[in-house]
Amino acid sequence: MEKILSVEDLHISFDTTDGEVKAVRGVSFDLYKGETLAVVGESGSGKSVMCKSIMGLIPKPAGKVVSGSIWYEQRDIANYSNKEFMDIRGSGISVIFQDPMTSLNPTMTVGKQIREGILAHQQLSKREANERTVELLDLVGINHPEERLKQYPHQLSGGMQQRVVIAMALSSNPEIIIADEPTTALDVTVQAQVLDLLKEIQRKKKTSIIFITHDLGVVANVADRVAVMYAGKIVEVGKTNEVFYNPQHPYTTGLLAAMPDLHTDQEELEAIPGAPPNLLHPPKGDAFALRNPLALKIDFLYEPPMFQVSETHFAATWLLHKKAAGKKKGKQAGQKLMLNEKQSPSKTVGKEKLLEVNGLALHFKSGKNNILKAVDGITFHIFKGETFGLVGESGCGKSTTGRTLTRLYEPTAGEILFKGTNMHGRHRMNLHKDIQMIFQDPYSSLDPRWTVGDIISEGMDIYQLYTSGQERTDKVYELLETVGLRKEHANRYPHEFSGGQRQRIGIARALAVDPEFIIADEPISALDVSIQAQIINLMKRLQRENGLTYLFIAHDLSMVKYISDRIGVMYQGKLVEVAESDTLYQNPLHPYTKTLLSAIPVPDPKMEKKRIRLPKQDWTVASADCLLREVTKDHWVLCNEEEYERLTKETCSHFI
Amino acid sequence: MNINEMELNDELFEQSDETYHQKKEESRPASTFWRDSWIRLKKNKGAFAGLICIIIIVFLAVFGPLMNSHGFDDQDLTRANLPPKIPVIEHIPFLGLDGVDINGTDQYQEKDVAGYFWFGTDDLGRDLWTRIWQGTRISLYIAFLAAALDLLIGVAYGSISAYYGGRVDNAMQRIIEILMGIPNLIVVILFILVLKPGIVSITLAMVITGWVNMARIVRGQVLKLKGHEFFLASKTLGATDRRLIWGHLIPNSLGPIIITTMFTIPSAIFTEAFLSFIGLGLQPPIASLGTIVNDGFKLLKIYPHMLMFSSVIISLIMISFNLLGDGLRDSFDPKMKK
Amino acid sequence: YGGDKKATKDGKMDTGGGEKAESGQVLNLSVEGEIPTLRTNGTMDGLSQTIIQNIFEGLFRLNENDEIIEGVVDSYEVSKDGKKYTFQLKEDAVWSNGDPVKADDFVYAWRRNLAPETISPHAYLMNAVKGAEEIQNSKSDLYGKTDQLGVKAIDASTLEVELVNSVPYFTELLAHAVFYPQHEEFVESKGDQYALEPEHLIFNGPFQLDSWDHDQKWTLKKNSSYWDEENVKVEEIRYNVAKDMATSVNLYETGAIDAVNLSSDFVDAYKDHAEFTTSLKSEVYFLRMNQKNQYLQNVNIRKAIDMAWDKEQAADSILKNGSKAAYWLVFPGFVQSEDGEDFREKFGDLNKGDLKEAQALWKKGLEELGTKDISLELLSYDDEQRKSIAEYMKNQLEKNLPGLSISINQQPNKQKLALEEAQDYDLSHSGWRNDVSDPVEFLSVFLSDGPYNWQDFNNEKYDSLVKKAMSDFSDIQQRFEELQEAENLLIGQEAAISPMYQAGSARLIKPYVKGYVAHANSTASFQWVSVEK
Amino acid sequence: MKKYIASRLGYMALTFLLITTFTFFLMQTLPGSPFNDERLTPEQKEVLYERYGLNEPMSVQYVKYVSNIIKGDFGVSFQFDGRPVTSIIGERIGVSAVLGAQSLAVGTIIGLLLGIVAAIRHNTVIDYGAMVVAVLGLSIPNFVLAGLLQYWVGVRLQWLPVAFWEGFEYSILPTIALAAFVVATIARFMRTEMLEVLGHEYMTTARAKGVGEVAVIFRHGLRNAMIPIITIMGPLTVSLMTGTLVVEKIFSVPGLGEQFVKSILTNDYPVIMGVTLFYSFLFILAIFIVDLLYGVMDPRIRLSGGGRK
Ligand SMILES: Nc1ncnc2c1ncn2[C@@H]1O[C@H](COP(=O)(O)OP(=O)(O)OP(=O)(O)O)[C@@H](O)[C@H]1O
Ligand SMILES: Nc1ncnc2c1ncn2[C@@H]1O[C@H](COP(=O)(O)OP(=O)(O)OP(=O)(O)O)[C@@H](O)[C@H]1O
Ligand SMILES: [Mg+2]
Ligand SMILES: [Mg+2]
Repeated sequence: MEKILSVEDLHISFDTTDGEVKAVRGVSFDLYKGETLAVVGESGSGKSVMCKSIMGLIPKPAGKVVSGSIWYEQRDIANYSNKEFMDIRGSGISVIFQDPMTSLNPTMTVGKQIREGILAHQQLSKREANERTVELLDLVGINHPEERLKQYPHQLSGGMQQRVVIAMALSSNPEIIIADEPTTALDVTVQAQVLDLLKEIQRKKKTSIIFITHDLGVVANVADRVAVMYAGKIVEVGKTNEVFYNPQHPYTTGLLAAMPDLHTDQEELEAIPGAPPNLLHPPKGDAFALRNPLALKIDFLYEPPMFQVSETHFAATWLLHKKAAGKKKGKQAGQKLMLNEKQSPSKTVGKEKLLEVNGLALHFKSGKNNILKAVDGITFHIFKGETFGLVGESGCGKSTTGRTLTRLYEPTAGEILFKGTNMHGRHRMNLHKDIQMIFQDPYSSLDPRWTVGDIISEGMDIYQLYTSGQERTDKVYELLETVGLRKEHANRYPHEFSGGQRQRIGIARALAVDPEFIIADEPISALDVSIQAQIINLMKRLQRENGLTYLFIAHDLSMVKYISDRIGVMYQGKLVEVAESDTLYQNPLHPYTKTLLSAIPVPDPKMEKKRIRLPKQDWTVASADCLLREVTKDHWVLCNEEEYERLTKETCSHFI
Repeated sequence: MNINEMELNDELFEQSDETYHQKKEESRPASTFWRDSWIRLKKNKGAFAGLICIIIIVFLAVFGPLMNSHGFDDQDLTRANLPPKIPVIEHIPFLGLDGVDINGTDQYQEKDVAGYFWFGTDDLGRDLWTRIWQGTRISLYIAFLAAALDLLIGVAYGSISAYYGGRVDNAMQRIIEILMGIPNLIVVILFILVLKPGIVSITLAMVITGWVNMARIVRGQVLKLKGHEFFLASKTLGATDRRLIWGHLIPNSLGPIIITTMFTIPSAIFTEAFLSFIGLGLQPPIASLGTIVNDGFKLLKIYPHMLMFSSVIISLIMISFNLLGDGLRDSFDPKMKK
Repeated sequence: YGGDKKATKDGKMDTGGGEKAESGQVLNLSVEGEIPTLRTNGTMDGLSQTIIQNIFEGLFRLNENDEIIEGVVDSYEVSKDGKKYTFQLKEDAVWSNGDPVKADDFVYAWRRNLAPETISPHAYLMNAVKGAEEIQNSKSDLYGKTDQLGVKAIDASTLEVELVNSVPYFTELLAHAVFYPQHEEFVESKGDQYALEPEHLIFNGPFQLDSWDHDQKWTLKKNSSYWDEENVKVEEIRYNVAKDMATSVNLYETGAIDAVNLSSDFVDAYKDHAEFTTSLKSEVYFLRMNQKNQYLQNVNIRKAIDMAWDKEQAADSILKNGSKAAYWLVFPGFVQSEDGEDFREKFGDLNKGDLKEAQALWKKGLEELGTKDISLELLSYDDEQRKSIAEYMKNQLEKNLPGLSISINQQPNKQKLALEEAQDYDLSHSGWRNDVSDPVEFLSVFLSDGPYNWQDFNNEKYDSLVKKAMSDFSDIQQRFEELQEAENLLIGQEAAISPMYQAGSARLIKPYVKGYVAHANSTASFQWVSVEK
Repeated sequence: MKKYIASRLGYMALTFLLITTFTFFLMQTLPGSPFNDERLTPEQKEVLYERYGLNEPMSVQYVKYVSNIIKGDFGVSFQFDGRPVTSIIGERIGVSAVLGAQSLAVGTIIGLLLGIVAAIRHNTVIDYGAMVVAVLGLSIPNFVLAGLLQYWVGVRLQWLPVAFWEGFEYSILPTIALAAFVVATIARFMRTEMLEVLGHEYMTTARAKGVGEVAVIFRHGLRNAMIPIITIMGPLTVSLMTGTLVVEKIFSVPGLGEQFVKSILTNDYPVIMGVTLFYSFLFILAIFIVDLLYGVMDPRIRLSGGGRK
């Protein structure tokens, strides 16, 4: 295969006020024509920086290429100036960024933004450029491109925005497309479409794609080869199958283990302990050594070189050294990559209804006559001690439901019974004590100006739960330890923590008032893969130990399935299906659920290749005779009379 | 491959006993947001210079008038318009602090005046050192008053308006619109004319109009913060309105609050100076820096010392406040470097 | 540049005075503000009056020594009893549209000044004319009946005026704008618009208003139909508005203007300058002492205040513009008796006691009042110069009179007047300017029922003396002496007011400007000016 | 959209009416009357009060005034001999507007450039230099700046005219004196905003397309950074356009600012009202325009009231 781009021993640093951040520390790889190379790794591992350097987009003067070279068209472009890069950008290599909303200029029509890229490289008249823009939009599958041209980014849906960004990247026929987490911000269903689109384009144009992501499911779907990055280095690279089925680096192994697939049934996920190193002071030796329970002494002294596993498969770990070969095996058996968590009592789900929601509705007024029905009459209940998962695409009303339950919003209609009493009757203070919330965004859910200690004890302060300052401090320490943090952290500020640690703080805050019921609104979606499992394990442990009840909101369906006892699927403000989680995954009844499930990427290349995706379509859920009906025991589906008949028949036959 | 294979002995490939532990982090003493902010402020050179400068100016404003024997209204027309003369420093020729006027005559000899006037004298023969520091008091009073109004009324008004939203907000915004729609000048001048000119009227006029801008800024900021999750988190904990406003909203609006204050302070000082410019300032013989600058300005050609000292001090105050403001904003942000 | 375009359109682009007009002499001046009015029956300040007396002409006008000379009048006769004047008008005196200035024009104008709807603020100046007082008095039968005014046009060029008394200074009065003629037909045809724009004006003076950009600039051009046209040398007088004193001085320095009045701030910088001159104005400033105030009712207290401060220093070291310390109201050189004795000669400086005397009086006054501390408010103007005076007085009085404390209240003129009128003050820096050279001008202010007696001064003897002088002109010498006595009573004995200074004015004027006539009443005449660059 | 504008206009009218009322009654508390004059006797004043309707009860005067302004009659000035208020404002507003527009244009352009350069060269000497200029611009009282400019440039160097308003060269010094503040304000804001915008991904995206750096900054960055600045531009424009007393006075510019103060000091009620209303009207209008501009500059901001879908 033809080598089209070659990166050799690239080092990139940033000068910051704290010192030199070594973001990329010796990366080498080749890219071949027409292939998709996936780069996976956690946040901050240097994926974006590495890719930006290929286009000369590292913010200068803070960032600089310290050494190494990038070969493209027989030239070393590593140290090109902005001017020299101008012909390469767009025409040779182009880029699709993570968040379509932020990578489009909000104040310029999409047509103009695409045209700009075309005009930068091609001598075309405005009209020709316009025609080309229409063509491109058509290519990426946007209907009525002529009209869309004149619209602003915010007038498009997320999926369309990402398509526009892709069209922009394609505008001058690049040889290489760098896709920097192009689907992270999208719904699973939309993500599936975008991935298909990229594959389609690659097939047509023979473009090479560097695909950056941290979602192994996505990798399994799109990649020919995978490079795993950790702390500024590529630690493993190889064909997708090789990496997935024969991982060599312990980090890769850990990552794969931490992702629950739809069949996982363990009590606990295999989390990688700890957090990625700080690149201000990268550790000596193997950066992963500290988190690696199989670490060898040499890991702390020398950096491992790349060992060749197969013709196409390389990994940088001393474990592959011939001298380490024997020791590796013996230790691995039965070894759990876990924090030293104690085995705790297994959880019990009672049949006592802790929460009952009847016909809950919440309508937002937007403007004078516009009513947005964010939640539109939903009914469900949650048993004491269980975890109820709530899934659905973005904007379907999950968060609003959660917030209404904590009385952040007053419901427009319907009632909420907590332990059998109507919440409206209850004293607000008591209610807040019993129901707590964990928020999605660990960054914005902690007041940046409060110390961790104060954040955690806020609830205690409000309810005067302690009698002395000492007691308060002790309780804070206890909570910190419960969530796996340390006493010393009490006097720090949120920004001094990593995302996972922050989410732990959020959990500690919720626990501080001894609630019975916790609403977790996407508590892990902003976290790194290796950290997600830690938080999930923590939540499960707390449930077992304290008999907590969760409402778990998420869009990551595999996680939801893993943690939930029962799941509700929401669509446009309505619950369309409620069932035990296994039942739901094995036998989805509502067409929306089916589509949703078909779109979940699974970290298994073989399965991914075989998958048939159901096309996204619109279902009406608002018609009057559509009700949530119990099709089989504990399996509720939103349907009308006729469908109900059909479904009951089908399922019966299915089971018989 | 820069590691010599030979050096890699077997021992190195032993299993390491080190398991994952979090980096040893030294325990930090319990502290409050305010104390931390102070620590950060101390480390910010520019801000600290500004703070020191303000402290010196405040000190001189308080004690400066007592440092020599001249009262601030001690007139003596026989010693009017003397250039500055400072003991010891008078011998350093190029500084021009030797009592010699711009025409090169030693006015102290000419007018047969013994003693020293550090900043010279004005047209009524009053000691400028004393007057300038006395005037600095007034200007600083105006500055602090403006800041206080901004912080008390403006912040409260803005946050209440945004926090309660809906009708309250709507009504409060209308009031602000009206207050802004009436030219500031007319309100200030009318006030000063209706009550007698003087510090009280200026104060009252500022009370009416001074905080409007701040209220708008804080409102915007609070509206933004209201959507943040930490605010919701506190709400789900059952925090009271007061706690939410003072615990979360205000501290997180400090940046824009400080910046706005930094714009208000100079404009208040200048408004007062402007009032003297149109003859409606303070009641003589009280003077502010503004009035002294204004008076000195007319005599620039013959007695430049009158303008020089006062305008340098007024500018120093402004610059210091600006530096301090920028520094304060940074120091109230825990994310800023320690 | 609104003004700019206009000027170009008229083909008169000029650059603020630096350039010379193609032909003839140009005088460039700057003033502080807009001309408030050009109606001869309007409220007149120095500027309006200056412009009015240069574009209009009455029967008489003032010469460079502030004496009256003939204007429109050719000759006149006075009846024996001094109560009837017959004026013969010049035949070549014409309006700028060519119409002759007729006796009717005077009758029209004078009646207009008194008619209630067009009443002039200066109508009181006409009180000497028969019927004038009654026509103004709303309680009188004659109220508003202007045709009852004692003025008649005998024929086109003969004007007859009947007076109530034989006022000796009547001809002097006639130099005042309120007695100027008005072109009836023209004025009526313009209605409300009259005198608001140059095209709504008709002239009979040495100059005519050529252009008028309000509040910005205006130009006076030589009036070619003026009867004495050949003696008017300057072709054009360009006025520009410069509101700030420092700006005017800077303009003078760059030669953009030819003369500038200096406030005391600038005197030090220019006092040794060759172009620096000072002159005295017929304005006297004094301290009103409001006798509504219980302390100020005490004559010793008032006298002490009058004596306790150094007026000389205030005039010489603070004002510096030629002002003169005043111990009187009727300033030296103002009027002489028939035998040439100056009004001042008899009593000289009043209350010019020394500090000791002042303090003794003060002590006595305090004892009488049974108090130790007095605090008073000093009302003053809002400008720099007079602010310094106020500060100086406060300092002096507080220092010299133990137990006295003074607070200064600076107010803009209008507001200050309102406070004075409401007698809402204790001490007030106030002033008076005369219209004609008669002591009554100053003394009538303090009549107990006088409209300007804002300090509650009430003295029967004084009232009778002054009132007699206002109506009885039978014995001029006796009248003169009685007025001297009245003034002595007012100041020397009662200390109803404390005279401060007679205002002076300092001016820089370019040496090439000759014949610039500044009158003591703060106006100027340009017809004798020449610019010889 | 139309509905939105209509309701906004309704609110504006209400605000305007309230301002009128408030100012009217506040003004009446001014001590003195327009006819305080040493030479006017009480009878004469009475005549004048009668003529201008000043001795009627306040409420009657108010109703009359409001009904007059609805008819477009703003009354006549007392201090200037019955000249109509509209013509007094009319004569001066042009000058103030020209001067204001010039200084706004100059100040904004320089301020923007300064702010942009400072942001691009963040934490370099250029950045610090630009900020020193900005702080100085805010620290020097403008009458001092104006006076110094006049003395040095006008009198000492004789490069430019000292004062008056006769042509372009006359407007240069006052423009500079006014623009200093604008430069300082805009530069400070621009720097902050630009720094933020520079960190946005769409800037990187634009560069990635191969668009030149200058085009990226101006085409993509400027507009986005301008959005918050527009808010301060509204009031700033109004205050500059309606005249700034100090600079007008020092440079003898016949603008509205000077007139305004003078009318207050002379109790010239109709002019005070006229100028206040004019100012308020412009101000309310400016805020409205800023809101509309916001929508234009930032298409994300949909005007609430939602006609536009
Ligand atoms: N402009 C910059 N200045 C300083 N440090 C930077 C800058 N950009 C990136 N870094 C640092 O470089 C390191 C690598 O960042 P990079 O953006 O490449 O991570 P990433 O792998 O793309 O993570 P993510 O998944 O969050 O996008 C991080 O430690 C980051 O803090
Ligand atoms: N405060 C609010 N005012 C008006 N509309 C709102 C408000 N909060 C949410 N909405 C709207 O209500 C709908 C449901 O929002 P919600 O946040 O519940 O969705 P979600 O399912 O949590 O989506 P996501 O997965 O993106 O978090 C959305 O259309 C949203 O725009
Ligand atoms: Mg990234
Ligand atoms: Mg949500």
